[in-house]
Parts: sequence; C-alpha cells; structure tokens
Amino acid sequence: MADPTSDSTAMAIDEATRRRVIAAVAQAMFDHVEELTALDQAIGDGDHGLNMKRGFEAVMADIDTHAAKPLPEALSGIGMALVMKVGGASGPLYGTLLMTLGKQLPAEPTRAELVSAFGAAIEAVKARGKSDFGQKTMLDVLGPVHAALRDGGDLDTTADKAADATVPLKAIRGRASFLGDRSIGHMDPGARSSALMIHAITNVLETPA
Amino acid sequence: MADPTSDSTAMAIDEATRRRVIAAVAQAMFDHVEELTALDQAIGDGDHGLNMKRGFEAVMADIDTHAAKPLPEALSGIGMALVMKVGGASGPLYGTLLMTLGKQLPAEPTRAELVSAFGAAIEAVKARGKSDFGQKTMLDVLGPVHAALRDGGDLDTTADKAADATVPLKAIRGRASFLGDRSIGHMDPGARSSALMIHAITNVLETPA
Amino acid sequence: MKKFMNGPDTILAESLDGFVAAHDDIVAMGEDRKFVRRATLSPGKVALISGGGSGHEPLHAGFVGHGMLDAACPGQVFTSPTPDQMIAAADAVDGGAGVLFIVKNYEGDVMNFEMAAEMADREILTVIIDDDVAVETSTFSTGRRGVAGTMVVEKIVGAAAEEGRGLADLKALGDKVNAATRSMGVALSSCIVPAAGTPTFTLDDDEMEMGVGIHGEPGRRRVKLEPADAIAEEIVTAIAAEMGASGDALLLVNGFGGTPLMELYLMYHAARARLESRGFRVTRSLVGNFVTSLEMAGCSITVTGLDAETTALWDAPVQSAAFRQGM
Amino acid sequence: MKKFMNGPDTILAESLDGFVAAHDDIVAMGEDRKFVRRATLSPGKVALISGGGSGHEPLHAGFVGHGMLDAACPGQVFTSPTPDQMIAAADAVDGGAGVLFIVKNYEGDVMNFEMAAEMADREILTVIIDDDVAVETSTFSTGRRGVAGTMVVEKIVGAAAEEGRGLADLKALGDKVNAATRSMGVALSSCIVPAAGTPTFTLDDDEMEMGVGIHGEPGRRRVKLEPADAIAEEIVTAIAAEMGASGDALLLVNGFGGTPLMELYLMYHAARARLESRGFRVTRSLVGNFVTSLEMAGCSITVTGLDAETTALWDAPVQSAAFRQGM
Ligand SMILES: Nc1ncnc2c1ncn2[C@@H]1O[C@H](COP(=O)(O)OP(=O)(O)O)[C@@H](O)[C@H]1O
Ligand SMILES: Nc1ncnc2c1ncn2[C@@H]1O[C@H](COP(=O)(O)OP(=O)(O)O)[C@@H](O)[C@H]1O
Ligand SMILES: [Mg+2]
Ligand SMILES: [Mg+2]
Ligand SMILES: [Mg+2]
Ligand SMILES: [Mg+2]
Repeated sequence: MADPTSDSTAMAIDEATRRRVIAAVAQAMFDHVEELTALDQAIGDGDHGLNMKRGFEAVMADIDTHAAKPLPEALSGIGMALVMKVGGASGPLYGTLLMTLGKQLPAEPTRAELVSAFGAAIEAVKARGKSDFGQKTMLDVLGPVHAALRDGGDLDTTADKAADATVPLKAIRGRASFLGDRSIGHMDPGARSSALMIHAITNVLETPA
Repeated sequence: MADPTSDSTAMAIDEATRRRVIAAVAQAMFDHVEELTALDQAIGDGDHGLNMKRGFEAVMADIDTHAAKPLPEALSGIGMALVMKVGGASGPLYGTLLMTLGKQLPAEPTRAELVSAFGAAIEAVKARGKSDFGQKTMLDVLGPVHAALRDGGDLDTTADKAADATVPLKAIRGRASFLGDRSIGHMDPGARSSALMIHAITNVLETPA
Repeated sequence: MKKFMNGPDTILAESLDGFVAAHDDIVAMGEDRKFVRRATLSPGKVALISGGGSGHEPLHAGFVGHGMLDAACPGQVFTSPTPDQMIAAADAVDGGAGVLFIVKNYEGDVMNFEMAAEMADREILTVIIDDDVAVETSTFSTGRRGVAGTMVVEKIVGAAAEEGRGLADLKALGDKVNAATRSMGVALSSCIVPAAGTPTFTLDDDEMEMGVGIHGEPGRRRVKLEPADAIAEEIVTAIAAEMGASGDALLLVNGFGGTPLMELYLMYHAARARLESRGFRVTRSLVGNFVTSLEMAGCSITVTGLDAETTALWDAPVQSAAFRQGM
Repeated sequence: MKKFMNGPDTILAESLDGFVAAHDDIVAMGEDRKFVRRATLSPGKVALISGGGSGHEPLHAGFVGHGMLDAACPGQVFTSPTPDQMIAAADAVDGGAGVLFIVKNYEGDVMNFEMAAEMADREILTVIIDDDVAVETSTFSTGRRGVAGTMVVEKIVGAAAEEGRGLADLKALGDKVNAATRSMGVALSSCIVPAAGTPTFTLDDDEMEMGVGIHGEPGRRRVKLEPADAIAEEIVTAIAAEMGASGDALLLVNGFGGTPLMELYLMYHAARARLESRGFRVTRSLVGNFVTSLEMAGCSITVTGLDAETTALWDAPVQSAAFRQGM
C-alpha cells in the first residue's frame, strides 16, 4: 500500500519496514482501545477494542519472527495469529484478509499485483462473513480503500470518509444488525479499526525510517 | 391503661371502646408503616412497618369478633392473631405480650390488677425474647410505661421519652445487635411501634366516644 | 425498584405457585401456601422441617425432596414464618417418628419455631444454625447468625434421616455439623425488599460491606472494594480462626443472588488456595446461588469440617429442586 | 465496576481454574485452558463440542459431562473462542465417531467454528442455534441469535449421543430441536464487561429492554417497566407466533444472572398460564440461571415443542456441573 510510481514496478518492503508497519498498526490499535470499545458498546457488544488489542499483543509478542519472514509469509503469519487470538467476528475476518493477501502476493509485488491481491482478500472476507459492501462493516472501508489504491486516490482520506460513511448506514451484518434501524447514526467499529490500520500503514510507508 | 381514680376501682371497657382501641392501634400502625420500615432499614432488615401492618390488617379483618369478646379473650385473640400473622421477632413478642395480658387480666380489672398483669406480660416478653431492659428493644418502652402506669406518670410522654432514649443505646438483642456499635444513634423500631400503640390507646381512653 | 412482579403483595404467592408447578414431580403445596412439602412422603422416617423469611431462594423450598427436607415454611420476605405454618407442616409430614426443626439463628425465626414447637402436639426437636463468623460472639449476646451453612446441615442431616436414624440422633448430628461449619459474607450491592421498594442500604461505587448478613444487615465494616484475593484472604482468615483443627473440608462458595457464577468460581479458586495453605484439604465443593438475599451482589464462603460419616452423608443421593445428585 | 476479581486480564483464567477444581469429578482442564472436557471420556461415541464467549456461565462448561457435552471452549468475555481452541478440544475428545459442533448463531462464533472445522483434520458437522424471536428474520439478514435454547439442544442431543447414535443423525436431531425452540428475553439492567469497566447500556429506573440479547445487545425496543404478567404476555405472544402447532412443550425460564429465583419462578408462573391458555401443555420445566449475561438483571423465556423422542431424551440422565438428574 505504498505509493509506487507505476503499476509494474515491484516494491521491496525490507525487514525494518515490515517491523515498523507491524508495530505501527499494533500501536494504533493499542491507542484506540477505548474508542473502538465505545463504538462497539453503542451498536455491538463492547469488545472490539479489546479484541484488537489482544490480537496485536500476540502479534507483537512474535514481531521478530513475523518481520523476519518474507512479505507473504509475514502476512499469513500475522493473519493466523489474529485468527487464533482475537476471536469474535473481527478475528476470522482480519485473519482471512491477511492470510489471503499472504497467499496472493509475491514477496515483492507490483502495484497491480497488490491491487489484485487486495481485491481477492476482500472477496475472501465477504465469503467468510457472508457479507457485502453497504452492510455497515469493515468492508465499507476496505472496499473504497481498494478502489483508491487501484485508481491512485488518497488512501487516508478515503479510509476516513468511508468510515464516516458507515454512520448513516443500517447494519445488515454483524451484531449491529440485531438493532435494525437503531444501528443508524453510529460508526461501525470494524470500519474504524480498518481506517486506523490504513493510517498506520501509510504513515510508515510515507515516512522515511 | 385508662386513668382510674383509685387502685381498687374496677374499669369497665365496653365493646364500643374495645373496638375504638383496636381500630386506633391498627390505624397508628398503618399510618407509620414507612417510618417504622425506615427505622428498621437503618439497623435491622427493613420490614418492621410491614410486619405490623400485616398483623393489624389481620386483626382488623376480625375486629367484630375481637371487640365482641370480653377484655381478656379479646386480648388473647388479638395476641394470637399477631403471632400467626406477623412473623419475625415482633410477632411472637407482641403476641406474647397480649396473650399474657389476656391470661392475667379479669374482665373488669382494677388499676392494681392492670399494673400487675402488665408486669407479668413484660416478663413473658423477656422470657420469649431472652432479653432484658437496656438492650435497645420494645422492652425499653414497655418497661418505663409500666412504671408510669404504676406510679401515675404520664404514659404518652413516658413512651416518647423512652423511645427517644433507645437512640444512644447499643443493641444487645434483635437484628440491630449484629451491628454492634453501629446500632448506636438510631431509634429502635420496636420501641417506636410500642410508643405509637401507647399513644393510640391513651388517646381513645381519654377521649369520650 | 425493578422486579418482575405484579405487586409486592402477590410476589410471594405467585412465585411459590410457579415453584411448585415447575417441580411437581418433587414437591407439593401445603394448604393456604403455609408450606411446601415433598410430593411423596416416606412414612416412618423423622420429618425435617425448615423455613424462614423468603428472599433466600432456593433456600428452603428448593431443598425439599428425597435426601433433604420434608417440608419448608416460607415467611414473608426476610420475615420469619409464623407458628401456624410450622404446625400445619408438621401435621402434614410427620410420619410418626417425630419432627426435627432446622432453624437459622435469628430471634424471629427462633421464637416462631419455638412457639410452634410449644403449640404443636407432637415430638419436636430443634437444631439452631449459627455459622456466621462475621458476628463476633464475644460482643453480641444474640450469638451468631445462621447463613449459608444451613444448607450443609440440611443436606447432611437429610441424608441421615433417609437412613432411618432417630430424632435425638439427628438432632445431635445437626448440632455437630453446625459446630463444624463457619461462614462469612461480603456484599457489593444492596438488596431491595419488594414491599419496601428502596435499597436496604447503600454502598458507594468503590465500597463493599464486609461481614454482611443475608438480609442486607450491615456487617463488620464498610470498606473500599479490594481485589478478590484480598477479600478471600480476610474471609478465610476469619473462618479459619474459628475452626478447630484443619483437616478435610467442604468448601461452599455461595452467591447472594446478583453475582455471576464467573465471579463465584474465581472466589472459590482464591478461597481454596488459602484454605489449603492453612492445612485444610478441600475434599468436597459447592459453588452457586443457594442462600441468597434477593438481588444482592456478593457472596459468602462456608467451610465445614468433614469426617468419614459426614462425607458419606454429603455424598448420599438427593433430589430436590435446587440440589440434585445420585438420583 | 464492582466485581470479585483481581484484574480483568486474569478473571477468566482464575474462574476457569476454580470451576475445574470445584468439579474435578466431572471435568478436566484442556491444555492452556483452551477447553474444558469431561474427566472421563466414552470412546466410540460422537463427541459434542460447544463454546462461545464467556460471561454466560454456566453455559457452556457447566454442561460438560455425561449426557451433555464432551468439551466446551470458553472465549474471552462475550467474544467467540478461537479456532485453535476448538481444534485442540476435538483432538482431545474425538473418540473416533466424529465431532458435532453446537454453535450459537453469532457471526463471530459461526466463523470461528467454521475455520476450526476447515482446519481440523477430522469429520465435523455443526448445528447452529438460532432461537431468539426478538430478532425478526424478515428484516435481519444475519438471522436469529442463539440464546437459552442452546442448552436445550445440548441436553437432548447429548442424551442421544450417549445412546450411540451417529454423527449425521445427531446433527439432524439438533436441527430438529433447534427448529422447535423459540426464546425471547428482557433486561432490567445492563451488564458490565470486566475489561470495559462500564455498563454496556443504560436503562432509566423505570425502563426495560424488551428483546435484549445475551450480550447486552439492545433489543426490540426500550419501554417502561411493566407488571410481570404484561411482560410474560408480550414474550409468550412473540414466541407462540413463531411456533408451529401448540402441543407438549418444555418451558425454560432462564435468568440472566442478576435476577433472583423468586422472580424467575414468578415469571414461570405467568408464562405457563399464558402458554396453556394458547393450547400448549407444559410437560417439562426448568427455571434458573443457565444462559446468563454476567450480572445483567432480566430473564428469557424459552419454549421447545416436545415429542416422545425428545421428551425421553430430555428425561435421560445427565451429570454436569450445572445440570444434573438421574445420576
Ligand atoms: N459478517 C461480517 N462481515 C464483515 N464484517 C463483519 C461481519 N460481522 C462483523 N463484522 C465486523 O466486525 C466488527 C465487530 O468486531 P468485534 O466486535 O471484534 O467482534 P464481535 O462482533 O464478535 O464482538 C464489526 O464492527 C464489523 O465491522
Ligand atoms: N429478643 C428481643 N426481645 C425484645 N424485643 C426484641 C427482641 N428482638 C427483637 N425485638 C424487637 O423487635 C423489633 C424488630 O421487629 P421486626 O422488624 O418486626 O422483626 P425482625 O427483626 O424479625 O425483622 C426490634 O426493633 C425490637 O424492638
Ligand atoms: Mg464486538
Ligand atoms: Mg425487621
Ligand atoms: Mg424481618
Ligand atoms: Mg464479541
């Protein structure tokens, strides 16, 4: 998710950068535990912040191992760690996202390969969640970010706008769907955590070490 | 507990008066349910007002029967009704008080007989409660009222003062005793209900029908 | 006050009717709802009758059944039942071998059962339960309160009654188990007596009532909430100080009604470690809401010293609404 | 937040340790506390594994034992367990006849169990429980939630597994019982997730949440508190509307953790009368705290239509920590 100059230039993300990305994403989750939990209390069961924290604590415990691996294996390993530690809905979904990315990506992907792998990962999330765009979930951030990546849009503003855009939606998937119309007017917690991850990743990749 | 002119004049308490006394005592309990309950919440289990209300509702349901009987039988009958309806500590104690009075009194007692029967009833309460004066219970009103009756003192002010005097006592009997020093500073609920009954009785006996 | 009820005057009757209907294979209602008795009586055995104020459910009616009580007399909420109830219960379940009353040590209960025993025309003995070490007997002439240890006595004596033992024997056994039993409780919130409508006491958000009774009576002292380990330490220390020698023990962690099982098992974990470090061997265990105080949050810890006799009786089959094993 | 705990991070582990220690005649702890399993396995029978977020105790670990589950996987509070837990549990208890997962219909649970089934190298079928009529399926594509009916399925399918029935047969039975089961709940107060520390929702002193879920998820609507009869009427009406023909039924009144038994039996009384007036015959009953939401005050009503087969299976012996009969 860097900003490669052309579709066909392969990106090399070295071990130090991999480590910084992992740490930045984890830190973003740790810094927003309360916010995510509050969002989930409003329309879910109030654990999303804690779930993400628990998952990324496990990831951080093994950061050396993860960062040392080539990009695909690193992504798969982190995805598997999330699956095995988060629980809830977000664990299998983020885990599936990352594991699919890991399966689809070469070690040094081109931008086109990244776009395609990200698209496949989103499809895998949909399949796992029996869900689709517009249902007030993390997909409503992942989808627009995927489009922005493909079309060269700004990932950060896209992610924020997309998270904000979940507010007026009525939830069709996730615990919030039990609320029906009462889910309207609240941001989806998974959309927010997705946006936070995007910020953390772009921030590292755009900042020199 | 009227104000007979001499120790040896027999008092006739007719059916109408008996009815008025019963109704007045019951009404006093009904009017002070919340106060008695609040006192019992402070140092007991919060049911004294309700217990007395339940007992006197049962008495009132049979007021015709009770009032029609001669004084001793009326007292015994009311005592038995309280025993069978109040439960808790106050039921057996007030029941024992009245049943003993009923057993000891002739139909038209002299003042001396009244004093003596009341003394015996207080002893019966002590035996039933394994209790004595100065332990922050109803006995601390009944005792002083008995003395005032014997010595010609004013029953109402004696009862009120005696109830007030339970405030600084440390409870040695009753649920309040579980509080130890924390029972100090509160009026004993049973002392208050005793004082209320005394007021109701004197009020009827001093007021012409 | 938020309760599932139609009104404070009918809550008890409607609840009892529900209880008997839900468990009609085990219990039957006595006349005028004065008592709940076993659906099927065993003639010839000593009849065990207990009772007390309502609001401690499943105590006592939940323990009526084979291997425990023959009848239970429910009083109004937190108010002892009246003698007519015990007399009617004894009339219904005495199979000719006499009646044992099991009574928690509150003056109201003691006096009402005492009057019943005097007024009933039959052979009755009474075991008084006073297991609550929160009440320091040196200072309180009323003596200790009877709390969760009551169900331990009901279980063990109930099993012995099933074996056909005699009245005096059962009374002695009850006294023995009571003497081997110590409890103490702590509350995190108050309860609300339905007819009163307001909390019996109030605790700040960071306070607990240490040594609370099962009617929301204030306890030893009101202190700041502490970690579970510190609470268990204080309670186990108080209990162990009042037990004779350490040895085999039953550990009962009893919820007061408003505390989830997750926390009760955590307290069990904390209490057990502390008992074992004092030389007790926890050979029997029970965790749950058995002797409650309406919706009060909190729990009590009960330890009963066991010997071979009482262990075997604890293990004997029982089939009541709230406690069932072996049948 | 007032809870018996030493800290939100250890509450689950300490509670599980206490649970297993208290019931070591019935259960044993799996490696790394990933699951709780029967102390003694029966080789050759289909293994029943359930699990879900913690905070619903005694569900699920309290139902591990002869006649019900073989293992239960406890997640964090209100968070589905992770696939490694289910895989480890299956490895431990699969006796060669295959594994049946019993899963409440929450996306988290469904997805985690699904991933476990994909990753585990063995024969696994899954029954999804979705008994909560508070969720109107016409509007919610996620479908109904699984609530207290889960324990009914666990009991009935557990008894059938004990008889030696095959995996496909048990899956069909589970689906049948689920299809015959309907529930709805109401909350009078919120619960507090230990790690969150604040109530999941707040109700005014005169409000209740009708149709609440077992994680404190808001329900159908927030309304003024009503008398028990009116509450029972609304719930029974909602349930009956979604049942097929009336007939023999199991009535389960389940407390959410903070409501005393007295009120649960009163609700049972109110619900039973309303079911019977609609032609149901309440032939089996259960009242208590079985599928809870931490300390939430409230209850749910569950009705399962019974036939001769499911009635007999309901009556079969069971010996778990939280549900015991006939052994
Ligand atoms: N079926 C689904 N498809 C996509 N995303 C989902 C789905 N279900 C839930 N989510 C996402 O997961 C988030 C909730 O995660 P979390 O609170 O950790 O899990 P749980 O809901 O099990 O408690 C929601 O905010 C939503 O973004
Ligand atoms: N042993 C006793 N002797 C004399 N009076 C007592 C004794 N125990 C309790 N009382 C009286 O009874 C009152 C409490 O009555 P009540 O609240 O109705 O019963 P309970 O304490 O069983 O709830 C006390 O305030 C006290 O006056
Ligand atoms: Mg959540
Ligand atoms: Mg009282
Ligand atoms: Mg009382
Ligand atoms: Mg969750």
